[in-house]
Amino acid sequence: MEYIIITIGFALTIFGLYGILSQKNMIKIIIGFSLFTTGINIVMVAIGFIRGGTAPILDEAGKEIGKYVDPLPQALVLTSIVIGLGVTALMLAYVMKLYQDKKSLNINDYKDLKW
Amino acid sequence: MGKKTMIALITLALAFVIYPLYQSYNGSETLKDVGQYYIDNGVEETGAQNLVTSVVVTYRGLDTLGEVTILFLAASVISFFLSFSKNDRIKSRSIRSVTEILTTSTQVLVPMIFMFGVYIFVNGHLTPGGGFQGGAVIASGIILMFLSNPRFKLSHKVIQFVESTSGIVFVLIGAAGALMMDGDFLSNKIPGFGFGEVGSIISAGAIPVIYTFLGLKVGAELSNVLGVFVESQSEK
Amino acid sequence: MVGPIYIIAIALGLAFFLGFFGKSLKDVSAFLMLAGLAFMTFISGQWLLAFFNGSVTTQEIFTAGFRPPYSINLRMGYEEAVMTTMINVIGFLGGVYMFKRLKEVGNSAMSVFIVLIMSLNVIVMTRDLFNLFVFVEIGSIATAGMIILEKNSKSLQAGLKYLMATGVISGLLLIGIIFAYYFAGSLNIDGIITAHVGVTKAGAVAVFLIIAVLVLELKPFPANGWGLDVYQSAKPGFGAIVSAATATAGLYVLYKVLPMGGETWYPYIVLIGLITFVGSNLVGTRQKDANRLLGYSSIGQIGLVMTVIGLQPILGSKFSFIAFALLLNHYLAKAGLFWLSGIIKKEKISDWYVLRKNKALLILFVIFIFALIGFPPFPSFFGKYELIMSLVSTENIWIAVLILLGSFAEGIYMFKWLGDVLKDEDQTEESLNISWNKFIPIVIVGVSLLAAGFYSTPYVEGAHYFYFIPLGFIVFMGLIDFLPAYVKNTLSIAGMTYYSYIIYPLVEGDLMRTIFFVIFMIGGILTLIVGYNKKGKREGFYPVALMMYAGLATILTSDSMFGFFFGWELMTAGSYFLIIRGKRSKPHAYSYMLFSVAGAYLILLGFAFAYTSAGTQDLIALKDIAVYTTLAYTLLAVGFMTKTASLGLHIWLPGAHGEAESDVSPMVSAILLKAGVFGLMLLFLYMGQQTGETLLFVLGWVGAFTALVGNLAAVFQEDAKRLLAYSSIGQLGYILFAIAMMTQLGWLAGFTYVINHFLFKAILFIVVGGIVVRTGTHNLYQMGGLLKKMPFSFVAVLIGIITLAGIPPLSGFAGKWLFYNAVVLKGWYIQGVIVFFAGSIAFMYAFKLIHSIFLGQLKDNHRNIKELSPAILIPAYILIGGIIYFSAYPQNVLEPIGNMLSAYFPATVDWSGDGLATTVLSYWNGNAVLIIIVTTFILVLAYLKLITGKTTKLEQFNIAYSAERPFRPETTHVSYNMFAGLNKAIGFLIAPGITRFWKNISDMVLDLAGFIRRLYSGNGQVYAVHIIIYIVIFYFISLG
Amino acid sequence: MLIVLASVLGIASMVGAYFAIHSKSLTVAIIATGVVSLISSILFLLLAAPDVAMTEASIGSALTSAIFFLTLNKIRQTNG
Repeated sequence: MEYIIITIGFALTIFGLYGILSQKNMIKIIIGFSLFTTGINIVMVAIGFIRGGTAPILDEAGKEIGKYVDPLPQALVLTSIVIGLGVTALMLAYVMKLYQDKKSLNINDYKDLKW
Repeated sequence: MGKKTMIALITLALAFVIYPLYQSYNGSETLKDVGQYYIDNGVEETGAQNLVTSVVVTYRGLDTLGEVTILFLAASVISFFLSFSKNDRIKSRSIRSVTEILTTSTQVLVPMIFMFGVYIFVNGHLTPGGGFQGGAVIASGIILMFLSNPRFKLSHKVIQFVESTSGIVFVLIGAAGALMMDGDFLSNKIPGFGFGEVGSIISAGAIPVIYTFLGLKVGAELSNVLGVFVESQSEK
Repeated sequence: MVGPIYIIAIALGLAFFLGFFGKSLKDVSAFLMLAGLAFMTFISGQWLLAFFNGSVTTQEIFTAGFRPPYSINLRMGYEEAVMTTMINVIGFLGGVYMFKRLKEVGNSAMSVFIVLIMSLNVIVMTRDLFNLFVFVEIGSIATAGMIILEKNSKSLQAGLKYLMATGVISGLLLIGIIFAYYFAGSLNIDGIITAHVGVTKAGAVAVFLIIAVLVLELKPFPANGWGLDVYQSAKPGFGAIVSAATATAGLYVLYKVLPMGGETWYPYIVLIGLITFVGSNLVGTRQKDANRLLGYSSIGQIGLVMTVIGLQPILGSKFSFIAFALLLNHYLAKAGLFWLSGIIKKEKISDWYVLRKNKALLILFVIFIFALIGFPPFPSFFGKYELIMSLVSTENIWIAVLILLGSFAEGIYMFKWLGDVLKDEDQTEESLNISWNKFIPIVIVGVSLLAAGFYSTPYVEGAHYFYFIPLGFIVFMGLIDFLPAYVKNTLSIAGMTYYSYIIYPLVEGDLMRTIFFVIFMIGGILTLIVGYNKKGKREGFYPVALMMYAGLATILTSDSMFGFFFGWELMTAGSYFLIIRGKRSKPHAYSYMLFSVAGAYLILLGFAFAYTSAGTQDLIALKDIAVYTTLAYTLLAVGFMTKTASLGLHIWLPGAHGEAESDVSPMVSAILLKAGVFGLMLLFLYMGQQTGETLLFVLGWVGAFTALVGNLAAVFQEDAKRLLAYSSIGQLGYILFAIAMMTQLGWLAGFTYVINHFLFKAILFIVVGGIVVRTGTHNLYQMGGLLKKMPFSFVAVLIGIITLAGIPPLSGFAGKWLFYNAVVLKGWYIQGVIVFFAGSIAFMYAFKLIHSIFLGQLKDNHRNIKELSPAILIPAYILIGGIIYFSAYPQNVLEPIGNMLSAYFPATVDWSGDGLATTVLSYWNGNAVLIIIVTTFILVLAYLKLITGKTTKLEQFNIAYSAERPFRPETTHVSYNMFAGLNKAIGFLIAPGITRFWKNISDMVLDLAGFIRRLYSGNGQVYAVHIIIYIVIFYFISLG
Repeated sequence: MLIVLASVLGIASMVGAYFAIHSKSLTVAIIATGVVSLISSILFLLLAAPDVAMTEASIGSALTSAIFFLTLNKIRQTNG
């Protein structure tokens, strides 16, 4: 199962990256980022998975099984998700402001700085 | 060769680069040293039975502090945009007709949502969830308020106050650890916060306190971000 | 001691605390921000001090009270203390600088700023990979926020591009980190290092991703369009932070994580750094926007430090000093330049001439530019010197060459910029609006640069604090620049006299050095006397003139390669400023500088090879070099020949010498050129015996052709000063030819030429320069008939050209006599004929010069012209005294030289007779020749005087044809196009082919730069594609 | 059983990702992103990570989509 999930994770990462690099619409690009980070998060959690392990909560139910998955990658992913939200919100704010300026969502229209 | 094909090829090339990582993944039967250490000693050392929480709040507390800072930064930077041009900030948003049902149900739901959020972060050391999840739930309550009442305006002062206070408390608790516990920043073994009995609400030293303020802070920050987005909805 | 953890606590606590403050309390919050930054600086500073004193050892800070790898740990060691102090200082100064803007935007901006600085501190200190990731993200978001302090569409676009690029980068970093954890079982950098994850393919890929991402954070060329946009569009105040503080942190992180991959990664970092350094500077040559140009330069400099980081295993114990010197230099200079940009508020570099409104800022600008190019006494000079020496001595020659190429490319645009600032037409009346909070940070970094240079001294073999004594005097002269010229002139002469007195013992035993000591120091004092002629304050003249002489003195007195090179660069810088003072000197000073810098780099390489072979920095070691002999010899020779303006490398000279101020021309022509000759003589004397005949043969030919072309070009000049300038090229050709013969006679001739050229060229330039000022024209055909108005000048010029043309009885003839003897003995007949022919051409321009100025018809507008002032004539006549003495008693000078030379060459001249020099071919008696000729001359003159009564005196008349003035009156002047026939016959020889050659090369470079920079299409998405391509290529190079 | 579930979710998320990137309508794209995010939170549950699943569902899915929609709304208003 974890093999399938990590495959999904990698696939989403690459797919998201393709979206970032290929889409002209800036909202779509940010969607690409969203998929990209989601994919990476899946990979990270999958890395910490232990076959037959349960959530690392050592309450009565958990102690019965006695085998836990690694809590560390999960903690990292928590951080990563929140960072992802911050970055996404920031990018969207930029896009919103840029749109007011030129009334376009096409990234090709924002090339005032070059060379 | 089209542009999209080329980009697809470039992306595939990157996929090729990271393919060895994918290939090397072969599941795991045993934990890494660090993970095993947390399982073995986590409860004893931090008093929290949810080990993700003890890692987030204690072992890797500095990361979490950074994470809160990122949200704080995002909210601050987004608020720059408002000061970009003053006219942008229109007093009232477009008034759409809001159904009676939504309004009424919001009045009932929002306090419950808030309660739920608080529940999540207060119990962060016991059950899944914690400051971030609770904060997010609170923020979703705020969204609902925006949706149901077009004239609803976020009190920036209150939000600012909650955000700043909880942020400072977080830092102060961290610094208290550094001052009292021989330079251990963000330690949860601060005098006055007992470990209590593992599994009860009052346990795990400073973790529930930190997580509560963390939840408040995250909730305030997320609400702030949302508020900025909502308030910049202007009629032109 | 306050723990480093409080840097985080203070910054974050303050950032959150500012949220309480409303808009009304902005002043308080701004004050708090500065206080917070100051406290952070204090914390890191006290650690730095403690480490410096050795009172503490490296501290590990465990957060949450657990050991790594179970929790995050930070480290405060000496290196971390240095880096965090650098970051916090620039943070504090930047806060002061941007004070008003931050206050305007509000509390949130201040919070963002302080959090940014804090995050950079943590990036430096943390030993945990994921923590590193979190704080890198904080840095990115804060940066994206600070970009839009400049509220315009461009900065918004730059911000989005930056977020996109860092978003892609950090995603890949996360993949690398999690797999590093997967393979190493730890997130701790030290844990990963000890786990050696790189041994498996997948582990290597994980490490690769981490390293590649950290490299990309440093904006390597060419995957750095997003970084350039940030530099261009952000507030300059913030650009300084990105360039200085963020880069410092980024470089340190790279240095910190590189051991994760093991030794194999270092070469790739060198490669990336080199490509960045050379490529970024190359593309920068086409840039017109000041901030973007600074961006290119920043990225280039960061690339250089990256190279050094990659070279760590090679540099060994010297690594720390080199890396730190280069980093510190970039950090201070770039922050200063960005901050200046914030005051200037001009986008185009060509508009920066407003800087001239404020002398202090102008000087600071100059300091920053020279520091960046690596001139003494700045830390980069010491760093680059050590770097090149170490690279060559470890056989990494190509790296050294590429570093010098990149530095040269940086020089191309930096000196262009400097020229624009110093000389561009002033088109506005607007004055600079400078507030104290912006001014003081710039002064602090400027002064720190000087101090840092001073304190670099003990780290470099061969460097002495002694070299800083004249620099101190120069600074003093700069401080009293408001005094009138004559006061400063007197002080300068006094200073130079005293310094000459101090250094004389150092050169006393060495005859060759003594001769050049006389030329440099006594000549310098004499040419300074001419300065009494100048009215007003003459702002900026004395410090730079003294800088040149200080450089010359250092060259003379140093016994180490380092000292020589130090002096050489100092002299170059000083002479550049002297030359650019001329009215139309901008392009000439520019090309002078480019040739000089290129020449200096050749010299540096030559020294490096010599050092490699000899194993010591002593100049004397040049004498016995076992390997690289020819290579070192050639590099040094060509390097020195840029200064002596040998054929091919001469195109800067005519303009530079011709357009310079009237008393600067003699300095640069009569004195400065001799520095190149001194270098050549030193080289030939020490190494000439070891190298093959072929090279000397080639140099001989070069000398011969230089003489021919220089003299021929002089003949066709209409501009009096350019004529003299070309004549210098020709004369230096003789010298090169003479010493390339490597015989005693040849060298005697060479020395005679050196002394003569110094004497007569000083006289001619002093006097002709004075006349040019008096008549208000450079053109010979606009002068004439000045004989009666300026008789003393006439005599001076007459004696000058007699010496120049080598006519008996004066010492010029002595040179010729020795020369032809030498040629015949050596057997270089064909070259000898060419030189002989060149010599006869010298007659023609000598005649043209004196005839056009003094003879013929007096121009109407010169009727009331007066004789030159004594300030000009006295030094000229003192020099004439020198010529007479040398002509009458040549043996007094030449005999000791001959004796000295006999240590190197078989003796071929016999001085046994009183004043009689004998070779196997002929003999020559200076005193006798002088006496005979002077007697004859007096007899003829007396006879002419007797028959004067019989001559008819003609009235002056105007030229008019049929009552019309000619269309171009100058064409009817006898001296206009005087030697038209000769021009028709052999004028093609001086067709500007060489100028065209250099122009083609420079066009090619600029075209290449223009082609490459099309990569920077402006599209943020394309930049993201660049990043991915970069990673893929990097992967295939390193792991594929 | 879990394998089948994971596979189905995988296919669903791929379809969602395809729509997120290739859909002509931005609204559809944003909803598709939210769906992918929700699916990923189920995957997190499968991987025994309830904390992450909660976070992903509340932040990654709900709040992110909300911000996307608010932006879209704003852009439409600016247009109109």
